[in-house]
Amino acid sequence: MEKNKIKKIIESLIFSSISPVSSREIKNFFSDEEITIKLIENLILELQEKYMNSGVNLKKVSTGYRFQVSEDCNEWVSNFYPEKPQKYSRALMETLALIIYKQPITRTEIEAVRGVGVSSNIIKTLLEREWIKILGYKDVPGKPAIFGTTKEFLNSHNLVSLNQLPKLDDIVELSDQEKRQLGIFESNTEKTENDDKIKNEYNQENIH
Amino acid sequence: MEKNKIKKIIESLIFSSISPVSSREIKNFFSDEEITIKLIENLILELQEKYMNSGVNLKKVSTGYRFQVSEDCNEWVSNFYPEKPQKYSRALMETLALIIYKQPITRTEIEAVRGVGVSSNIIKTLLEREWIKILGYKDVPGKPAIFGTTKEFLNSHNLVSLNQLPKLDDIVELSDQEKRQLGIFESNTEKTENDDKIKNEYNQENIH
Amino acid sequence: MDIKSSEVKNVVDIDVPLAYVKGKPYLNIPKDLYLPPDALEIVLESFEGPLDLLLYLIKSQNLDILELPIAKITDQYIQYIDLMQDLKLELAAEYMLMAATLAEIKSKLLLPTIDEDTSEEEDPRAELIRRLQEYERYKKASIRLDDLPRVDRDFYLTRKVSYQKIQKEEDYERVDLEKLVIVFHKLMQQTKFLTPHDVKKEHLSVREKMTFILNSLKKDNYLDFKNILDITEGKSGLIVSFLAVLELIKLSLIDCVQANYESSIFIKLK
Repeated sequence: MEKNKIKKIIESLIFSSISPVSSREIKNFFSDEEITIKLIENLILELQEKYMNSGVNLKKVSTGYRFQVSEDCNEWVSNFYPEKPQKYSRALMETLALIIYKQPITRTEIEAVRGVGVSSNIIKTLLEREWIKILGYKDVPGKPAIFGTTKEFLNSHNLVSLNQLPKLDDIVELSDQEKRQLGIFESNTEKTENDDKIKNEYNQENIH
Repeated sequence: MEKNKIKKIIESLIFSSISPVSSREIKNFFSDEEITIKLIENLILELQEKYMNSGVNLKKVSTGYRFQVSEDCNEWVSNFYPEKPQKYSRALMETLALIIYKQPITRTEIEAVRGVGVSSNIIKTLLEREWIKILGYKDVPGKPAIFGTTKEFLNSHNLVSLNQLPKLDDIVELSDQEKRQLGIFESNTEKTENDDKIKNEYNQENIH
Repeated sequence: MDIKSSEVKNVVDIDVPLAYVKGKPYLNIPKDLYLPPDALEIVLESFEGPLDLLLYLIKSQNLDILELPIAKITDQYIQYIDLMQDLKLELAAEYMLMAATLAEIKSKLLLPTIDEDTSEEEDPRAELIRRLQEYERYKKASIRLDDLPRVDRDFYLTRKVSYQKIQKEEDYERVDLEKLVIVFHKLMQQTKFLTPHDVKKEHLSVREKMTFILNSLKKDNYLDFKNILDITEGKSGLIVSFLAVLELIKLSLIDCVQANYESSIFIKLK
């Protein structure tokens, strides 16, 4: 087969493969004796040169060759795909709420209130966001980490102090529809009244 | 920005996207006033030339531009992957043909032409493949779904518009005498014209 | 389907009736059935409904749809239906309906025309011919459609070329603070944490101060208690700080040490 044709085929194989393609795989694919590993690797070198100044480059990784977006285009491509604003899970919200209001708090204590285990992913996410941090380790068996909120959490939510967190009172002013959206309202008016009473108590006593 | 840089970025954007990228999307991405659709399309033309003799080509399909394996390498790529592509049943293809040429169409209407029931699996497969979609529900008892084809169907077949599809055969022309014998003198020809009219309207309005 | 075409062939070979139609054994496939003998079931199974079968019968005899020799076709059609039933192929009700339609047309055509002027009356075959033609159009279209180049069968796309996702701080969406308050409130309700006794102690500002203190403390570092207090916070601020220290001691998170009565109180992480 003509060298240029082999090169084109190698190019198309690497582009159409989900995982990196090794020169060995390519060699095995061509049952032609004349197509040696050496020839294949030379052709790949030529391809690498061809793509030197392109938007994508041909790179060697541990399991073979693959195309990657070139370094100078990476940021553009990255910006082209806006990360979908993450929807926070109820579990994450609850965990965060407990860390805010009951800090310093350990995982076991969070679990005690929530009645279910807290997944490591949630803690990891909150730590990575730098919304919480490990304040220290409790001096009990197992030395559990103690969590608290960070300045970063306040900053990223435009707060100076935790006291600026909205009060339940303010939220009670919301329309029924808004409440339903927030999931405060269970269509049951009795429950709502009761909720409001507790909410008020809570506001007076807890958030100053 | 330098033209060559813009070209590289466009190249990397199209390569890194799962779905085709349109020039409009690229234009919107660059907030730079000077980067016009015209400029982008010229650069894409240059890219198409660049890849003319490569293992992959830059192609335009209904929703934008994408890279695909060049025609002379398709067979090689096909052999490189052990799994064979899915074969579709005649029933599925007939259902699809009816949806394409008679859209918007309901299941009952499909069944009327085929003279046999359409299995739910066929509709499900076509919906999952995203070749068809539910355009709405007909305002008759049972509110049956109305089906039509998608842009994904066009993309999966290297088409830009439904107009590129082979035309339906005309109903065989009969001699006037035969027509009179069969009593189908007017009704058929009229219907065919009407069909074509609706088809053309549909193409113009929906697929561009 | 329980009978494979090869088995059907064997059955034919050993002269056992291939099928019984109306009680009459068929040793061989009837000569006027146009179908390859070694693929009986495959052929029978592959019809996409009564129109497809009719179309097959017409085409296999090089007949024109428009001629539709109804008597002949009807007989063949019924033979097929009988065979399909005998082979226990799942037979859609539509096949039976078509048999009835064919029989009806046949009988209509057999009736003598009474009046010459009724030539304008529609040929009873017209509707069926129209349906056959219509079906044939789409059947042909579906074959051409299947021949169109199709992704992952006839042509292939490049895979998504990977890139490094650049994480930006602004990418993080804030939590809805109001929702956070509600979530906490609900949790408290659930766990009956909200008893007056507990609540009074759980001043948020104390909690915040506790975190502040823990943050200020470095491992193995002593901190002067006075430095924790912030005069600008006023009296309540001082009380909050004091309560925070007491709470931390209670939780055995910190130790308090004092060299003597006069000297400063130092706190350190436990």
